[in-house]
Amino acid sequence: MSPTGAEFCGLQLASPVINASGTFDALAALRTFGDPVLEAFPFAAFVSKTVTLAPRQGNPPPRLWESPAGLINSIGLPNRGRDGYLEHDLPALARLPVPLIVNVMGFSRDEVAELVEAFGARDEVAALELNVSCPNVESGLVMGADPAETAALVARVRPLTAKPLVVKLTPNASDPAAVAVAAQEAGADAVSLINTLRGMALHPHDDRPWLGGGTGGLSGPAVRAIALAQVAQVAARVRIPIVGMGGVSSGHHAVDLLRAGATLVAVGTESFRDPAAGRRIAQELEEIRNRLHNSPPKSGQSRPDGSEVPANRRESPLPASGSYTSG
Amino acid sequence: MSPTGAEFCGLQLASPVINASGTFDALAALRTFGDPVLEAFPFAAFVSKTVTLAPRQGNPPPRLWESPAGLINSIGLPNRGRDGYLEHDLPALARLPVPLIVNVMGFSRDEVAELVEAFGARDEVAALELNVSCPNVESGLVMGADPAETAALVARVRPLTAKPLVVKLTPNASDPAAVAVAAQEAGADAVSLINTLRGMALHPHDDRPWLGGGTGGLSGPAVRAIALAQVAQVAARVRIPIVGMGGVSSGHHAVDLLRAGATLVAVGTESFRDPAAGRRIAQELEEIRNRLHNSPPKSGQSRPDGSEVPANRRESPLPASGSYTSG
Amino acid sequence: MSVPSIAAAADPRRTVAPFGRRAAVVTRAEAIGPYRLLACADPAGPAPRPGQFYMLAAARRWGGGEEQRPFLPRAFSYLRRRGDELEFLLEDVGPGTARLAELATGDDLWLTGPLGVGFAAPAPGRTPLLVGGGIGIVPLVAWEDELGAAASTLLGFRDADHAVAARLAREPALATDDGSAGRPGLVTDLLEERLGADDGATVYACGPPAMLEAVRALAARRDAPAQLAMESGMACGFGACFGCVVPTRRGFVRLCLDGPVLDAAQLDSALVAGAGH
Amino acid sequence: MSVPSIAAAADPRRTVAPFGRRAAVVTRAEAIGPYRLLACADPAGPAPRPGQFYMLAAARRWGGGEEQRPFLPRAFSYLRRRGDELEFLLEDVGPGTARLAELATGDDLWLTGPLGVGFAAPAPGRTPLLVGGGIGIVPLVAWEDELGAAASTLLGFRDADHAVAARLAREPALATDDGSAGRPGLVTDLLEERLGADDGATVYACGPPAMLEAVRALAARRDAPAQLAMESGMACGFGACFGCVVPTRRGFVRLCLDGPVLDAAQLDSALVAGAGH
Ligand SMILES: Cc1cc2nc3c(=O)[nH]c(=O)nc-3n(C[C@H](O)[C@H](O)[C@H](O)COP(=O)(O)OP(=O)(O)OC[C@H]3O[C@@H](n4cnc5c(N)ncnc54)[C@H](O)[C@@H]3O)c2cc1C
Ligand SMILES: Cc1cc2nc3c(=O)[nH]c(=O)nc-3n(C[C@H](O)[C@H](O)[C@H](O)COP(=O)(O)OP(=O)(O)OC[C@H]3O[C@@H](n4cnc5c(N)ncnc54)[C@H](O)[C@@H]3O)c2cc1C
Ligand SMILES: Cc1cc2nc3c(=O)[nH]c(=O)nc-3n(C[C@H](O)[C@H](O)[C@H](O)COP(=O)(O)O)c2cc1C
Ligand SMILES: Cc1cc2nc3c(=O)[nH]c(=O)nc-3n(C[C@H](O)[C@H](O)[C@H](O)COP(=O)(O)O)c2cc1C
Ligand code: FES
Ligand code: FES
Repeated sequence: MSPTGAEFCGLQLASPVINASGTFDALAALRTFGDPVLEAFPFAAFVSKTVTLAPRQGNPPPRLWESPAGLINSIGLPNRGRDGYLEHDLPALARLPVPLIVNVMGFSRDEVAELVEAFGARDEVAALELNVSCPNVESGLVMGADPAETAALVARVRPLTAKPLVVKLTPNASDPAAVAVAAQEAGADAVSLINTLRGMALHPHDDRPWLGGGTGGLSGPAVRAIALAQVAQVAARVRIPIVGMGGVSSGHHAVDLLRAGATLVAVGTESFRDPAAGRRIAQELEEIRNRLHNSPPKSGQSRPDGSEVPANRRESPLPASGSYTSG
Repeated sequence: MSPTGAEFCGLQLASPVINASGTFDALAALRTFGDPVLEAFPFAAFVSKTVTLAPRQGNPPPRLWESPAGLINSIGLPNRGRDGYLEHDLPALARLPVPLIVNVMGFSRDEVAELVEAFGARDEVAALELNVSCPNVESGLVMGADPAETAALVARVRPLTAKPLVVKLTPNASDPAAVAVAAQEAGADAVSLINTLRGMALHPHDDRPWLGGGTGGLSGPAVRAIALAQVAQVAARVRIPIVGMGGVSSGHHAVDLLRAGATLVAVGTESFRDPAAGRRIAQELEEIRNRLHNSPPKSGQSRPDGSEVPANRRESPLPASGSYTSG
Repeated sequence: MSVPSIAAAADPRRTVAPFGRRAAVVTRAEAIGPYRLLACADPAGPAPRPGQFYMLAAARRWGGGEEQRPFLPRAFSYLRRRGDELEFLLEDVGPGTARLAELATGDDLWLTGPLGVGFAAPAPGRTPLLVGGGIGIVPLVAWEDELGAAASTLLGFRDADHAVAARLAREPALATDDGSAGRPGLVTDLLEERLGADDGATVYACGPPAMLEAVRALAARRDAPAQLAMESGMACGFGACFGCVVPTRRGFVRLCLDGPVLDAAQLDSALVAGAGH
Repeated sequence: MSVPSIAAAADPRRTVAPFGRRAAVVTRAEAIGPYRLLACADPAGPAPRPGQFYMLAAARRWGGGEEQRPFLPRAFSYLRRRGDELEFLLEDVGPGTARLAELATGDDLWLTGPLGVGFAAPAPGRTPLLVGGGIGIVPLVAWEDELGAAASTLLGFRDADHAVAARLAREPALATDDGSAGRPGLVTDLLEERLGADDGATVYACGPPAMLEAVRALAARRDAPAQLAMESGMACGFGACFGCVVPTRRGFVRLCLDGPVLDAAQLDSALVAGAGH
């Protein structure tokens, strides 16, 4: 594997940087930018937008609200459904130069099972990401917020495919690390986090929510600190690899997530600002790792006029579970 | 009550705007700015920094990290403890021109009980805010993230005082509204939310966390959309009044929280940018409410060059529990 | 949800964009009435098709305005392209347009584009009739440049001050709400007269939602083919976010990918929730 | 955690600030070597005490820099105050100082202050010895203005370019790391010599943490009273957040409230985690 490459669940990737589901459409990019998208694909693997069993139109507009240093989206998972994806998207994605990870979501364990079975059987599909940030209509619980629900789901689908199963956690949970442990114990090959944080905006002129879907999900730089904390806490409690995401817009942010325990980093909202952000961030990440490789962090001797790193070094280890008190 | 005033748990307040615990120190402000602080106190009630049973020094520095459109703090609840507060702060706060709400936190129900008993008995104290964003060292669970823990705590302290009990919720929970319902059913007079979201930052030059306390709490504009969504969801499931907070930096943000169902609004991080922010925001809020009072929102007829509000009106009601799907 | 085929033959309404965002230096920034003309050097960019748009952001200080905005890039049709110089016309309506309006010669822009699908030529024998409302003039100027004398243009503005922008078009018929320039009244009044007199027109319209809806309804009544250059809330501009959808008779379509110019006959209404001001 | 009594008699080291932030117009903005001098009109502000500081932010576009920063105001000692004009000297080290360094005459600032507790006069019979490292010169200039000829000043800079700022002080003894101006070496070398020769001095020092620590240790060895104008991460600047604490022999103290000038004898070390660059 090249020095800049990354190994993940048996997949050899050219870099640790992949896209976050729902924030890059390879087929639409091909129409907009042409073949260079494939010749210089900006991600080391391509994660599909969530596919559900039945086709969905998605939420009525508006679906976007710009939040301070972030974005709230209430897209509503528009997609062609399992059969539409199999028939239309998979053939068109055959030219993809990187492994394809299909993200699926079901409103019951049976629905997820059908999706895993269908996509697990296809050679084009390298791995599956289970989006558990949605309500289980039968139990009413958000699957990904409850360790038992998540364990039951993973146990249900694990036998259906030998392909890597990545469980994508929701940050809207009391203890995401407990959900990660449950997923691991039930046979998940990896976990990915964070999905968006539940958020809302009101119409500037009256009382109704702006977003057609009512509430939506917050992403972008505003959530980066939350993602870093959750990745660190999950890393302290599971041994399976982690895909870290949430507000990554530079190689420096990617390094932070890797340091916190992630094996791969996903870029989402930043691609809206810079369509080739994935490639830029992978390059920046490589430059930082080369610099670190050649000159380990200075011990911090300080010059009289403070032009260097302060001499005082605190060696407090990364806390397993953040002794977090508010204020 | 003056038209701009607000009634809350029996307290008549001059405006709906109070401070968020731990973000304004009346005694320090008095030393820095002198008597004008009392003559034009920027809040309709003063909420103390969290008081714990034993004195606490707080976390080692650094305690602050500037995040995109926000702040991560890991202060660590420094305070003089129950006896220190009774002996030192209460007498000094006698000159306070507004009701005093003491925020308390304990690491077990017994500790909280001792605090509630001590402060509930003091005439200077108008109400108590229970900060349940901290771990119950006996159960290991974060009290405020678990409905049963919260119910047990409120049930334990309710009989100890007739004064209003406000339960301050943590946003780091799967279902904050369920915790609010549990607090209500156990006898809480009101709930306040949101506290800070767990976040972390790494040192720019090496792998350790920047904050002495490891992880910290994120606040400021970055969390405003999260606060609005959680206040709306709690408002849909409880009948007791709500204090809404999280990233409020203008009257417009205060109006949004009131529209989402809050009775009072608290201002925290913005006071660091503008020490008299509370007063400014209360004035801006009053101007907006006067404007609304005089001219109800236009029905949205649009002029040819679109200089007015778009004609299309969506009347989707505010969803009780946001049919939130990520993406 | 049916989708146009992917590997369609090169669409004459679309120039494929270089992949990614690129830096472009502002060469000219001047006022045109209350609007702001912004020209930049785009040597790396191909020639766009009229009706296509770009996603723009200031390379420095894109943020720190009202509510810490802007954060996402903003969508702008191109006004004109002369050699390597690309021109935009902005209406300052919020923190994004306000920040762009501050830019001066020598400042850097981030530019992605040309994006989307522009105008389709009128069917043989039909005369192009361009109808603009306020800032909606922008893509029509580009289209006029290409159509030449065959096109006639109707423009509506709020007042004489805004109508200063009319000079960007060749010989437009003009209407203003307050009558301070050209005919008093709405541009859709001019359109109604013109369509009455000439039933061989293909209408090309751009402007605020309410005006586009009036044009759509009028064209439908007069059975005149019409293409509407529309607006909706956009985050990416290249089909990645699914945020910009508008409802059509074939279901939701991504305006940035299958538009922004849409066939009016495919629409029940040109009013898009969250678009316009 | 012992706390100084609240209603202390008026403290000569502190001027109480007007409550709240106030707008101030930039009257002058010029370079002094690599530093930036920023003067603003502060008619509403009282006369500050040397060593006190202000919290500053640009009134417009405070944000949108690197990592969407700055967000919180930044702390600056005042350099001088002449009539209503308040002067600051900035070293561009990050997005906050960079944004302030962009300000020109006529731009608006948000200003809160004067804050904290400044220098205390030397005990009778002791001579004031001012020791500055780099940008640490700032509060010493204000103190020199008040002490007049009684004070002697030692300044250390990285190089001759930074040492240009030495002209703000009256007749400083100068040292530069690279020897390109004044004595080659550290300002603490000059201090060591001076303290050797004159044991009646009270030291007033300001500069990066490592330098202050060297001064603290030297003064302790020579049993010379010393006051250190320190730095720590600040969010509010007026005692509200508890973010700026530094460890002292009496426990953590809020530097913005009980400092920024602290008695060196109260410190085990002048190195504050998270301070400096
Ligand atoms: C294809 C296309 C072409 C365009 N061409 C041009 C052009 O040539 N010239 C031109 O001037 N404009 C053009 N526009 C419109 C331009 O993109 C918008 O005016 C601009 O994006 C507004 O951004 P802003 O920050 O200035 O204003 P905003 O504050 O974004 O206000 C614009 C509207 O967005 C909504 N809104 C308000 N706050 C928010 C928020 N926080 N998040 C999301 N939405 C919000 C409101 O409806 C508001 O009226 C075009 C738009 C499209 C889609
Ligand atoms: C009492 C006092 C007086 C001062 N007087 C002066 C003066 O007269 N002139 C002057 O130039 N400076 C002065 N300073 C220092 C000045 O306040 C800082 O240089 C300034 O706040 C740096 O802000 P910045 O955004 O430019 O740089 P930052 O990016 O904030 O960098 C400054 C340091 O903060 C830390 N840091 C980096 N990123 C972050 C982050 N995201 N969140 C929090 N911390 C971070 C790092 O240690 C970095 O080296 C004074 C400071 C104090 C406390
Ligand atoms: C520096 C700081 C200290 C805080 N201390 C406390 C505290 O002691 N007790 C508490 O309940 N909340 C504390 N909070 C949380 C605030 O009360 C408030 O819930 C949160 O910051 C969200 O509001 P804001 O975005 O307006 O700051 C603190 C917040 C900050 C930024
Ligand atoms: C517009 C939009 C659409 C998204 N759609 C999906 C989706 O379909 N499935 C999913 O698992 N996550 C979805 N996400 C969440 C992202 O994959 C990612 O977890 C989140 O945005 C945080 O990363 P970021 O801050 O880099 O965007 C979406 C995010 C955005 C902004
Ligand atoms: S703007 Fe993102 S899909 Fe159209
Ligand atoms: S900076 Fe907030 S208490 Fe000192």
